[in-house]
Amino acid sequence: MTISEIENQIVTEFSFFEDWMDKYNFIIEMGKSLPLIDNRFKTDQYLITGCQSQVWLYADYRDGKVVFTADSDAIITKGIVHLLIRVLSNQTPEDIIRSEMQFIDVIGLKEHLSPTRSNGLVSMIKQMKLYAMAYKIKS
Amino acid sequence: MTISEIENQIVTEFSFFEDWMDKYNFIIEMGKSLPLIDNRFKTDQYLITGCQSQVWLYADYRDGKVVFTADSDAIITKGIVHLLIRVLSNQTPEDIIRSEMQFIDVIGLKEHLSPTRSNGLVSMIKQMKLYAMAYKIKS
Amino acid sequence: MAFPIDKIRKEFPVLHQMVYNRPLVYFDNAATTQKPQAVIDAIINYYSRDNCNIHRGVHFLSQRATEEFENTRKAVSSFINAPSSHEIIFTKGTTESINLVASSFGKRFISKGDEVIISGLEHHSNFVPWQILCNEKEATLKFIPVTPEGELDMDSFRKLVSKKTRIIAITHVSNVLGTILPVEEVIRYAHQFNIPVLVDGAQAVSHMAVDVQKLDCDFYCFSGHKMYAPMGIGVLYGKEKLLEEMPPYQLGGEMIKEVFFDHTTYNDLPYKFEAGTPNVEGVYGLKAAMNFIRETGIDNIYAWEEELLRYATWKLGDIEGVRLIGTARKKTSLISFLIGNIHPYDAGVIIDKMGIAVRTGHHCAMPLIELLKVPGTIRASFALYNTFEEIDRLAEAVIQVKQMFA
Amino acid sequence: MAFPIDKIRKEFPVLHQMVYNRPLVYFDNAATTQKPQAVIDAIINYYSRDNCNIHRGVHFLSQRATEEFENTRKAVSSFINAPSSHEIIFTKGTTESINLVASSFGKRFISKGDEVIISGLEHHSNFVPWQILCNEKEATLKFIPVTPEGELDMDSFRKLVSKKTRIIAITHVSNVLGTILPVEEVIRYAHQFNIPVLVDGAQAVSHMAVDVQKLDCDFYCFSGHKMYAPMGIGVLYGKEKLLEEMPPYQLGGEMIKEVFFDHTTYNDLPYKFEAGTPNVEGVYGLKAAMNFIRETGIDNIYAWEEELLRYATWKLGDIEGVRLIGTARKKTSLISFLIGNIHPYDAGVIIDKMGIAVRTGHHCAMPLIELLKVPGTIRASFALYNTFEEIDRLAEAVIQVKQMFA
Ligand SMILES: Cc1ncc(COP(=O)(O)O)c(C=O)c1O
Ligand SMILES: Cc1ncc(COP(=O)(O)O)c(C=O)c1O
Repeated sequence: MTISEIENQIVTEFSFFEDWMDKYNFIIEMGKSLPLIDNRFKTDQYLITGCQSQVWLYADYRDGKVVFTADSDAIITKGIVHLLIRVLSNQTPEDIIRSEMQFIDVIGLKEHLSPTRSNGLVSMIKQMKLYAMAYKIKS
Repeated sequence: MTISEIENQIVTEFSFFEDWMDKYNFIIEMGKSLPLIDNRFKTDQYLITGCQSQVWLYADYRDGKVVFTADSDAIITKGIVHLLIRVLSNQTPEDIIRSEMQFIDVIGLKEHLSPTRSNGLVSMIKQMKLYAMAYKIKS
Repeated sequence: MAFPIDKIRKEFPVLHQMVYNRPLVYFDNAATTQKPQAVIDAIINYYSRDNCNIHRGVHFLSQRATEEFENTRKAVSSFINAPSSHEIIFTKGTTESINLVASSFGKRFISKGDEVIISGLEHHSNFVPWQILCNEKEATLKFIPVTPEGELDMDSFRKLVSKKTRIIAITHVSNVLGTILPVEEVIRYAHQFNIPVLVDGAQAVSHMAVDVQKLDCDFYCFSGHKMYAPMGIGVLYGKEKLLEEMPPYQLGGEMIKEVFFDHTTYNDLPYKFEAGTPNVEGVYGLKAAMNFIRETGIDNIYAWEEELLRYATWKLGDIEGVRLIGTARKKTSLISFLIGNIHPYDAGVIIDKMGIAVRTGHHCAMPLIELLKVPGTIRASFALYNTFEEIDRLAEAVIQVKQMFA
Repeated sequence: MAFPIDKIRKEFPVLHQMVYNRPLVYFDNAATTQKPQAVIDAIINYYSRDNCNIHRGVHFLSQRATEEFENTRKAVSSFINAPSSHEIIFTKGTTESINLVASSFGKRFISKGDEVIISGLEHHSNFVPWQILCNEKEATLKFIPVTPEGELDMDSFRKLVSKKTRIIAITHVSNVLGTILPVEEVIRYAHQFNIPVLVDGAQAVSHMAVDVQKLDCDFYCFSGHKMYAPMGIGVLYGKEKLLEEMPPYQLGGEMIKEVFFDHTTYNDLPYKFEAGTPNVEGVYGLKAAMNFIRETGIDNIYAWEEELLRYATWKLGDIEGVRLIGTARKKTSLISFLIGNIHPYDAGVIIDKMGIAVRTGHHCAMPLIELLKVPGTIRASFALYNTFEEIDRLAEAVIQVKQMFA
């Protein structure tokens, strides 16, 4: 699926939720089901520090596509990380670089991506794009 | 005359003025007629710096009384200096130290003695009392 | 007399708003307090009538505002019972007050090999300035250890003090745990060796009566915005003798007496330490805030807040899985806690959605958080306008959090 | 389009009051400007709705205020056309902005034997920090001479620049004479030798369009309170490359990334230079002030003030015995003068009694006053709300002064 197809899918999923609590319960579930990053990569080298929650991010390159895995110490952060990975993992570097990820706003989670949330997510997206750029140059 | 007699006299003089302009004209005249300080004493040693106008003050001690002479580069300051000297010169150190000079307030010139007026008058009064104290100790 | 909580709440316009369709509960008072209408009115009045640059102006507005400004300095000195108003320096906040002392006292009194003592409970603002000063001067920074309850380890403190100690800087109240430190005892001990003590009063002044002469502290620092006054205004109290010996900090404006091409002479205290156009608005607001506190009565405030603390401690402590962080005997109305193994950020997001403003994280005290071996805390800090019902709402939110992350 | 002066005056509540039974004429705008209702309303709104401590809070209020705070940073960068918003640092005013650079740039880049150049026209705030820095570092402070008209002597300037010059700090507009300095020319020359230039914009930003990219200055400093914004807020613009290399100034709060017992790492730009709780209220007010200026149009303001200046110059210049101090070709709307041999303090007292606020004295620029060989000046400085009728009133007051001291 393309990035925008996945984005649409997520928007549809979220459209079923009536209130914030259902939405957050879903995010928490997403957090719990995030495919865990290989323990080898849960080191300082792959750590993105937010001041409240931390994110570990690893990127691999397979068949012209970037594959991300990640983890976080906070579940909600992890849930959103999972959403981001669903959208951006297994995409080409070009598509990742071009992506704007409007869906975050549409499903009402914009505040988590505010540079001031200090949960590491903004830096994480920046880092994902940097990986994509690096792999684009390499290939 | 005692200090409070002179104060009363000045209050009476000022009671004749109908508006601020007459009052200030009078102060300006007082400024012009201030008996000048001996030029010998118009040196840095006798200078009291306000940030806008400056005051030179000299004190002599004769027959148990302190005699002040002074000058300023601004006429209005000089006028008020003249009033202060009328009140405090030729008085005993004790009386000078005790004086509160309420008349300044009564005649409506209080603002000139505000510590923020930067015209040197506040420091001048402090200096006059210091002279009085010094002469009291000496005698 | 019953505490007039309804009347007081009416005076704070911020409190009367909905957040996510619920009435706002504001429990982030240790970060900044809300402002009563009297403070807002003082600002409006200032800008609608008195606004001008003060001190050197001869004109009417300047005269009027200068008088109010200097009267407020006197009011501050009676608020903390300082011996004289020229020992009161207006700054932009606690951080600046401490930086001023670290820089200026440091220049004059700290050299290679000297020692500075702070505690493990300090806010970064009373930590990093001393750390950097010590680095620059090749001096040593020492830390008073903290007990598991969150109190100062006084025995260790006494052992830390040495002939090389030049200054001790400690907080009056911990912003993470609420612990009220035994500053009087620290000061008495330090003064036996003629060591001056700086007290960071940011978390104290809105909660309890502060008497700098009784404490006998050498410096006392606080922020207006944490005591119902506007932002951008703070206070440094310092003993005249020390302030006189210290070089100025920032340069320019009213702090100058005369400038020549080759040198400059400085104004007297307190102006020597007040560079640039002062925040006259902030000073007007500070005065209104002090009046508000005085009229309410600091002892009444203390009593009300103590009840809030007791209730919250009981209510939250009663929820299974809630762990209270910091259990000192003497505390202000602040409670730090964790819910099971739930990350404070996760808890904070959900509590926020329930219309309650708490703070989560390290509260600008990373070394303490490290000592406590927690990933941060959830902190609810109370002010005089908070209520028992609001604490009930927090307890509900905590239970909700537990359920969601079960 | 005619300048909507009546509408504008209505927006400034301070102007509508009597002083000594006369309508106030406020000509002390170079000291501080009055605030439009929109700025006062922004403050009321802030404290009645949004007030909180920003950046690290997860809760709703904090989120909302942080967004507005950071949006204002962007608005400031477009106001002065800075390349990016992280080059905008909020300070408490021009004096602090300059002290920050002198201290921090000084630590990193100034050593023994180096030279710093400023001009003879500087306000103490852009004079004393460099003087003290040079003293401490055993560097030399050099002065660009001023012509009798009050302009920079550019030939001498070029000769002053040497291989040892590390920084040049000059004002954009003289606060005593109104001279607009050829800062672009100074910067172009300095940059040939890779010397950075700091511009003190305190007297510029409310009067004319400022474009830091066009100027290509390395630092630009200004105060909110001189551009219709609240007190206690100011700006430092700095080029990223330099700011990155400079050590932090004050320590504590948001400027920190991580603190350990043995060391500290700092946050990125601009936070690295913003220690302590920022003045969020001031930032809200600054935004309203910039909006006000934008809506009025800085070019319209410039045009109106230029007419005021021309009229005042003609009107006062026409009074026998009045001596205008500073006759540069390019000036902002400010006029310094003396009346015969009458002391400025004397004149100021009488002008005040006539309900007119002017400033008298050395205007915090003693070295310039010394150069000009005057005991100070009387300064009338205009803002966008001043009128021709008010200038007539000043002229009457001047004639009154002449008569009284004749
Ligand atoms: C040219 C100039 N520079 C600096 C300053 C200092 O500004 P502030 O007092 O707002 O820090 C002023 C105003 O007083 C000024 O006119
Ligand atoms: C104990 C303590 N010290 C210092 C500070 C710093 O105060 P401010 O940010 O107002 O400068 C704070 C508040 O953040 C604090 O809680």
